Amino acid sequence: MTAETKELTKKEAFLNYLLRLADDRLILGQRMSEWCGHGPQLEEDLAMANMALDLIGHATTLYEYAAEIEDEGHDEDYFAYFRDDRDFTNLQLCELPKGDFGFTIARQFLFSAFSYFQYERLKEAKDEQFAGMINKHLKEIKYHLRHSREWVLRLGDGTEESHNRIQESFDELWMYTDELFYMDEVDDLMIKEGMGVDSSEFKKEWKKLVEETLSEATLTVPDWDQFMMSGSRNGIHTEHLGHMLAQMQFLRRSHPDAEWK
Amino acid sequence: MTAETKELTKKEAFLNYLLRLADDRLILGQRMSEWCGHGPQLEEDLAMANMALDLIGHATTLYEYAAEIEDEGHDEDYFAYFRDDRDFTNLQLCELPKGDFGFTIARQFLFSAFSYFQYERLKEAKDEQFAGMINKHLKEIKYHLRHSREWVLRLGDGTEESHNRIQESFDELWMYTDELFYMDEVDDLMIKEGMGVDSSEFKKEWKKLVEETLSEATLTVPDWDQFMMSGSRNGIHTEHLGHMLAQMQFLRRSHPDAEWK
Amino acid sequence: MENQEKLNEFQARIDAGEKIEPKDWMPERYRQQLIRMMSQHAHSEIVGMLPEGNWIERAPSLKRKLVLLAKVQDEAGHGLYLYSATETLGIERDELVDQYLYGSAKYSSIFNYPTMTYADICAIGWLVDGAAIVNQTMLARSSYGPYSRANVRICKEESFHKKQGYEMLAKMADGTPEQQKMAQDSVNRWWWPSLMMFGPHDSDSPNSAELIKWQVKLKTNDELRQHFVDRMVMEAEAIGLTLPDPDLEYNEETGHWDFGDIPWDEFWNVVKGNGIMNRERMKARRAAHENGEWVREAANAYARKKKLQQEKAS
Amino acid sequence: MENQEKLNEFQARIDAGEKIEPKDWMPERYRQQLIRMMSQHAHSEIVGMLPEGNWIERAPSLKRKLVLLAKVQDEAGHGLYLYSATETLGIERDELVDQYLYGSAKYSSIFNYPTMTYADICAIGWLVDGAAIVNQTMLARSSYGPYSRANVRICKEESFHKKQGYEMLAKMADGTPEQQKMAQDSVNRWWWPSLMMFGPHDSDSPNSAELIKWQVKLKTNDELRQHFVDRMVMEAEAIGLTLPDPDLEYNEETGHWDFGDIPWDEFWNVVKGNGIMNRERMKARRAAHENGEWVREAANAYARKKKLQQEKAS
Repeated sequence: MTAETKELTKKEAFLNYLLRLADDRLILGQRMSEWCGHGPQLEEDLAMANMALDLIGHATTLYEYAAEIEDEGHDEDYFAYFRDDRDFTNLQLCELPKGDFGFTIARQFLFSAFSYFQYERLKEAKDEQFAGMINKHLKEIKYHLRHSREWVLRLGDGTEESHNRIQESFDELWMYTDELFYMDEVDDLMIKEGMGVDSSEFKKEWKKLVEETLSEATLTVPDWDQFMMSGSRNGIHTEHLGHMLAQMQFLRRSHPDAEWK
Repeated sequence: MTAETKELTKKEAFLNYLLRLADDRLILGQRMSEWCGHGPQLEEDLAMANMALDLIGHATTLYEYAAEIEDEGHDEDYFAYFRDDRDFTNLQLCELPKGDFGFTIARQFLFSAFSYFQYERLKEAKDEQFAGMINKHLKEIKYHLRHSREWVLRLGDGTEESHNRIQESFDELWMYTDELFYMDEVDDLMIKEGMGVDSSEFKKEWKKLVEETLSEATLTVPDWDQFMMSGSRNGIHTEHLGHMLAQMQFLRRSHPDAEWK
Repeated sequence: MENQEKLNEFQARIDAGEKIEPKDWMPERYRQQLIRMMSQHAHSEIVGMLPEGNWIERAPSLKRKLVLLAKVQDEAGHGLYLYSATETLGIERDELVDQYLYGSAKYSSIFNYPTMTYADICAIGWLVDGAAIVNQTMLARSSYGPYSRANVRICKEESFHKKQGYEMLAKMADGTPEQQKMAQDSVNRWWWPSLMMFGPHDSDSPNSAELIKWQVKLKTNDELRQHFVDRMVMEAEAIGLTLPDPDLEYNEETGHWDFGDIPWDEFWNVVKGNGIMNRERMKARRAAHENGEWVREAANAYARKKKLQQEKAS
Repeated sequence: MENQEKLNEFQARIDAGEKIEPKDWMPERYRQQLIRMMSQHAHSEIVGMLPEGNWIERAPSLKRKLVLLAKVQDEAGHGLYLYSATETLGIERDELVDQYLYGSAKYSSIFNYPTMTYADICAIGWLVDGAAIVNQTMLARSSYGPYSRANVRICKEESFHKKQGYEMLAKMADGTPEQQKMAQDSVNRWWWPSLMMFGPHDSDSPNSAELIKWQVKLKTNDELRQHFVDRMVMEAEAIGLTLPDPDLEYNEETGHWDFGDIPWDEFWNVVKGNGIMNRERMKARRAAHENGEWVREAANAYARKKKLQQEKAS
């Protein structure tokens, strides 16, 4: 009963890297799209549909490239519709139920801030096609960051109720933030190849942006030293993901031979 | 562009009759099982798991018999897992989301009262196997009726809050009650063959039981003459059913070749 | 009478094909009719997000998910500029929203039917957006400037939605047996409701004459409906789907397709709020509004604070 | 000292294998330890409904749905009679529930792991119920009468649950490649947590000696764990699944299976409430309790009214 570990190839690492990026965006976009028609005001229905569209659009492009890299005849839909929850490598942060508007905003802010720093570096990746799509998505990420940051300020420094609500959301989300900076041999190899980013390099900057925003929003920064969740990059998830995938994949899986594009 | 109608055979009618009975019970049982671990007190967790078990158990037996009658090599799971929402003929009443405890109780009471009168007559059906299972299930239906009726009294005549809540539930449910008494050529043929019941025969009794119970519970009987929903026996459903089926059938459909019994 | 003079002048402008703009004089009744129509149009765009939103999570491919999201986003956008256009008539959006959530304002009753299968999304794109386009193409020439311009913009996007729905429906009609069945079933369910979207027969439509006189509408309900039917018969045939009306027949004399009796009982029932999803739609919209109150309050409080700070600083 | 005399007498009864009954004298510390253990056992049955309830809707066959429902129903039943048994020690169920929902009372931390796949339901039946049975078989001989009898009853049902889980897991291990993968993956994830169910090493278990002296427990954590491992190794082999411990090795000398180091860091983390589902479980149970308050109040109000009516009538 011994475990053997094979050396990770560059191709495998890249595939994994793309899937992690894509899974985050698909799952978060799927959550965001649950707001459709249920937003607090029409402008936000529009903004949230827009962000969902961006996120799922980014995921689609990343999956397409993953299919190309994998080179086994799959298409982008394969990764979204025919993998199980143990195969998904999205952050637990992204799969948590949408909560109230404040929760959605707080999560989007934390995630977009991370994506921003990550993409700012990733756009220099030594793979033209990859760097190209990252660069293209970055513009939209900046909008997500600005939009969610503005709402953090409004809710934090709005009324007593909104202050308390979004404070509670940040408190709840905190233990899922450490995973943003998780790195393993996939990252190591990608960094070595000039294709990945070392997230520890911008952790300080990210923290600073988060802390300054929360402080400007008159919010308390939760304890960074609390227990932090882990495991999602290896397919460990909350029970929420399975239910989401059941809805998301049901129709497609029910008709495996049908064409839906 | 003309629509042709084939004469309904006895076999088709019986198959449909069994499926309608079974679908009601599976879908209602599925809703009831959502209470698992979320009941208002432990005794009710037990009671609701028990009722869900009965309902889904009855559905299973009915589907088994349906498979036998149909004689096309299907088993009971086929009917539960491989039909789409347009194929399901359960009452809309059964598919509505579980609501609060009062809603669940009010629905269960209306449905159990109907089942009670229906099964009291169906147990005389001229098909020994069918009559036998009906007779067996009747005992459990009586318990469901007693249990839900007692709770209608407690909630109706309990506190002001509970009174208002369950009153609202009955008000909401009312427009789904007419379908209980829906009859078409399937029923006609079954009645002719001595296998079905004419529900108009006991509509008065059912109404009386419902009205007396609501009155004893100090509740107002909603308007019988309001607009009433229809269509479910022909596969017309609310948007809720599709989401439920996605969860219910997902795993099974994802692995069509796997054995799960 | 000065009023009659103004009215004549107004009518002359209309008859000359001029657009009426917000600052222009207009009869109170004209204003009220427009508020009713435009806000109903806006509410419909908003409620319309719900039956479609119902399938975003379950869309069967990433592409279809994106298409649907973009469509719903457009609808929110339409809602927004229709409310803005209505506000030019001197009424606030808050009041309009209040009228439809808690008052008697209506939205298109088509959205009280459930989307039971994914094919319904395609059928809605084809039939419901198709019917809406017929209507809105006319409204793009409406006498009220802001409404006319809003419809020009809306029509462009709706045409795109219709095309996407039609194409996917065509693919399904040409797909697996299950897809074909689903597609035909959707058309069977959505055909009559889409005909009802044009409203009652002209003979039962009391507002029509006045609206046409004012060129708010340029055609009657029955004219629009006939135009729609003629077009859809061809489009259905082209993709091999059957319209569920045994009385559909080409009339050589009129050059139009005759069609069967519309189930008006159902129409009036659904209009009265008895559609299968009516209560759910209102519940969902009210919940969205009420659950969002703290958010809107926070945004207002924040804006006030910032304004105050700026004033102090300057 | 009378107290010491009583203590000696009490110990003598224990040593003679007599059962202690509710009305008998018992040391306060004995009572407190039992309340802690028994209520924790009860809470665990209740919380245990959640990870399993998570798969009732999605169970892959009607049979498996019924099996799972029956199991969850049994667990509610166990909870009920364990609370009753605990109440014989002079504490109300309300207070116990309060202690675990809002206070410091614990439940088995195994339930803070998520059930990610249906195979987890089978693995729980086999490993988690399997571990529980080892524990409860011992507790069925516990010195406190009501607890002992409760465990006799529980064990019978748990054995059935374990059998059902094991059988389905065996079918999966012998099923399609996907089923096999799912089954092995579940065992990989649940193996170590199930070993942790026996609690810390004897050396880190301060209560053990006292509990054994009083025959509340009859064996130490490590003894029970070893018993469990020996059994599971055989059962895993029988159905072709691998236990995720490269150090598992039969020890000829002791006649037992040696096993690797338990990840105690994880154990203590989960005990401290840092399991992946810990917060969700507490949220779900608190919500159930709080959302059910109006129901319990109504039932009480109704009972009072009825009592009053009866008193008036008589």
